[in-house]
Amino acid sequence: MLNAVKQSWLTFRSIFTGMGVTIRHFFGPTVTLQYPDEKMELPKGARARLYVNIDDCIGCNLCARACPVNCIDIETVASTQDVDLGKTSTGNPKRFWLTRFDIDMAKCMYCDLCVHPCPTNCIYMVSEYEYSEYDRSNLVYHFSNLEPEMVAEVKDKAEKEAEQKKREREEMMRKKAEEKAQKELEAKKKAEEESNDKEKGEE
Amino acid sequence: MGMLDKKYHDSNIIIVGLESALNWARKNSLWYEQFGLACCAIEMMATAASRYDFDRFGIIPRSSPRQADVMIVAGTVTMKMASRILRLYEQMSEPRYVISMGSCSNCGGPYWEHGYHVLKGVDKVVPVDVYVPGCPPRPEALLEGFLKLQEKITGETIIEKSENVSKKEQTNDAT
Amino acid sequence: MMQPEEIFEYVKEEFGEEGFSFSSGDIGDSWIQVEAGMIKTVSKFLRDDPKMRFNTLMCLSGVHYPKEEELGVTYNLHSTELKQTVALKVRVPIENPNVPSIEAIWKTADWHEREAYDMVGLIFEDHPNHKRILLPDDWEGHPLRKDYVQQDFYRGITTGA
Amino acid sequence: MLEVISKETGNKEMVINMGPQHPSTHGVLRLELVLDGEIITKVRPNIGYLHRCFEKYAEQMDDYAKVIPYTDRMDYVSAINQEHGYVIALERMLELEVPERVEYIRVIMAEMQRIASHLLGIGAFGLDLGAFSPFLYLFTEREKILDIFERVTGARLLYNYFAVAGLMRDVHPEFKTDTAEFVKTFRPKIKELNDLLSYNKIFIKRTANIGVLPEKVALNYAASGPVLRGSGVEWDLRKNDPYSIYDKFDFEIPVGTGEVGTLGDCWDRYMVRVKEMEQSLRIIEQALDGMPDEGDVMEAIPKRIRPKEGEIYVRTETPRGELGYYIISDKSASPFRVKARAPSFVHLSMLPAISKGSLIADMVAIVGSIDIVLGEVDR
Repeated sequence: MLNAVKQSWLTFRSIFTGMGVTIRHFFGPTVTLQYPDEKMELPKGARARLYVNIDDCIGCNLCARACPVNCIDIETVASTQDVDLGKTSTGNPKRFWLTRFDIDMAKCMYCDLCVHPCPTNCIYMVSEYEYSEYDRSNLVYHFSNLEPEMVAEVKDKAEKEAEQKKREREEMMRKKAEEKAQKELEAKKKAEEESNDKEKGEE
Repeated sequence: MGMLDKKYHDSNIIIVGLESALNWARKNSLWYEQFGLACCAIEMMATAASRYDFDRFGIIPRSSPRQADVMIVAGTVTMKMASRILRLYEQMSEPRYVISMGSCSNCGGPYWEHGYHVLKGVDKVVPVDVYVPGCPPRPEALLEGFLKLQEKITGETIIEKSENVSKKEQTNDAT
Repeated sequence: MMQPEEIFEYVKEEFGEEGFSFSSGDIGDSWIQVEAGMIKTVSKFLRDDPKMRFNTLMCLSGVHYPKEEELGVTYNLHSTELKQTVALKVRVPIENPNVPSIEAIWKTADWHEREAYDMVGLIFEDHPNHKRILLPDDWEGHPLRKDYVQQDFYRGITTGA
Repeated sequence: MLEVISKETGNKEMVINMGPQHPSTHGVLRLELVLDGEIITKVRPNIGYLHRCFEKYAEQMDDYAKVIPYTDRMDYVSAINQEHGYVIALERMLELEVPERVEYIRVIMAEMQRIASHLLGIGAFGLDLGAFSPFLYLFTEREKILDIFERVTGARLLYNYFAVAGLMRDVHPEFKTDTAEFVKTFRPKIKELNDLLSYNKIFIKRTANIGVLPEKVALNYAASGPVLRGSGVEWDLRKNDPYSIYDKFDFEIPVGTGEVGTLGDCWDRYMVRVKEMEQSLRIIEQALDGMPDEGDVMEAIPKRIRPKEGEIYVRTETPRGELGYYIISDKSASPFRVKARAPSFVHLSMLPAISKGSLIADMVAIVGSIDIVLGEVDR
């Protein structure tokens, strides 16, 4: 009997100490963030979305290689000799047209590993997090600023130049090969003549 | 008689009003089926907890699919889980919506390449209405996804939604 | 507290030279290689002997060695009483990957062995519940083998992108 | 539901499925409960619903460093601790010296993560047993930790912050004051938690004498962490097999005492976690005092990680217990085999042994008290 009274007293006490805590919290400051109306400012370096400053990109492909998920897709075309692409803001010379620079944010795992290897610091995380979509294909971000016609032109040019170079190289190779053949032929002749001479001498 | 014609000369007024009233009611009581699967489930819990507080939008977690309007697929969907998701989705009553939360349920996310046991996107089994990117998305991002869904609901009419659904289901069957 | 070398000597004294070897890589831990048939008696000895007292099995991992065409099991043992650790290894050919189960000695091995079966396809003899654990029962292949090819469909759902 | 006649007792038995989507199973776990009336006669855990092929991924990566983000995703509640174990394993393989400042920051982060993880575990445990307010209050505190983490690492949940012999970025200048402030405000909250939940009679009724795990069984199953300590074994890798710089700090190992019930019951395991948070606070305070202000945290990170041939088993103490990484390297740039020995995996395999004979309603308490994270069970 005494035990039952004691137990019920303990129960009530524990409940009321708990209630005391909740009442203290009731008068405490509110913690809820009224989201769409007020937004928390994200700290510097928050990782919410990848951004590429395409003007600074030199197309070195280091970020794509560092990505564990392979969500970065870069296609580059070497610039032709008549075009100077200029330099990045960090002073690195640009040698490639960036015909494609796609990041699939639906695959990205926000690990920050692509940010560190970049030599010109042009790929980085920004703190913009509100970009949900109705369609998944909209989550693929195209950073390349080249128009489709431009891409075709650039590719065409590069191909032509590459062909030209290839032809030149082939020409050179052929010339070299010819020279070599000529020399060999001469050497052979000489040797033959010498042997002939020897034979004559022996006779 | 023509009495009604005179009184309500704009003949569509009743239906439109009902629709928008329905939409208004629906969008402000989006009970969600909690489908916490992985890391995103923790952020979903954080969204339901004190700092971000889902309940302000009338978004209340439900444990039964039969009481839910929207399913948040939060996390990696595996092959073993995929058929269960489909079954739970089928148990939900119309109109139903699906929010895909996080990279994994969007398209397999980090596991899209070598993940032999990971389904590459929950939209392979159920139609998805809103994709929330992030790995995991911040609670605000999930809330924003809900706001997007509310926007979508506001624009809906009864007939169109059902058409959409049947179309979606057809394509789903085809795949 | 005994070092792995001393433990190896001690075990050799008990069981004789045959079926044991001691080796280590260039870095990291060394291990005692045990013949598959003996693993159960050796484990029991290591658990019960007053100088060994390995009362916990920390980890059991199945490994596929494609070059040698072998499967391996590594047992990492630890004694909370004597604070010593040792690693045992068993290697079996891939065509006949049978290893006696040590589930009766350390209960931890129950699930770990099922996992090793699931992942690399080792077969543990006398295991009370020898089934797949992580993957569904009707899954094809053992994914952690180096030559594993992913199946295209599982129950009508594509596994590809 | 399925009714069968038991072979042993001849009673009618019922099989009930709990999960894989059950609000209180801490993830996608399916339990097949065989019931005799309301008494559980058998439990068959059915896992694999979150098997994300971590070990396959580790082998597929062409760089050891690329595995680190995937270790985060194993136990997503305590991501920092998962990284810690992996980078320590690599440092031991490469025989690298870690700068002192890095070690201090790592310890502070790991202990903060331990608190955050326990807060979530305890909050969810309370929620399962019907206590809603502790969940909300604890999450308020957890958000504070996450704010500190976000300022340091840039992410809220999965950080990818530790690198081999370094950190991905340096802490901000106010890190010390922020953390000290948090430690100061968090201390009274533990007392509040005790008032609200720990000594609440209803909570005690639901957890004391339930799911008793004897010491011998715990050791045979290789249990670790709070589950083992709840059974009264003083075993903590931070003390018994010190890694990092844990041997520099003065702290205690809280163990279960059987204060309100039997030694090794659910309440003991719960209480060990509460007391552990206090010890973590002590470690953080000492680490904040000892942390050097100067030093580059990224300097020592090797450009290429190529360990020699060999293998290593390294274990660390995470909030859930002993996390072991068994790594085999074959001189190439990608790991030959990485096996993660997850504490939750082991603890879950214990479930049939400790829940036999309890009521079906206690199942929730038992699952909650061993605090499993399915991401780690299935990997």
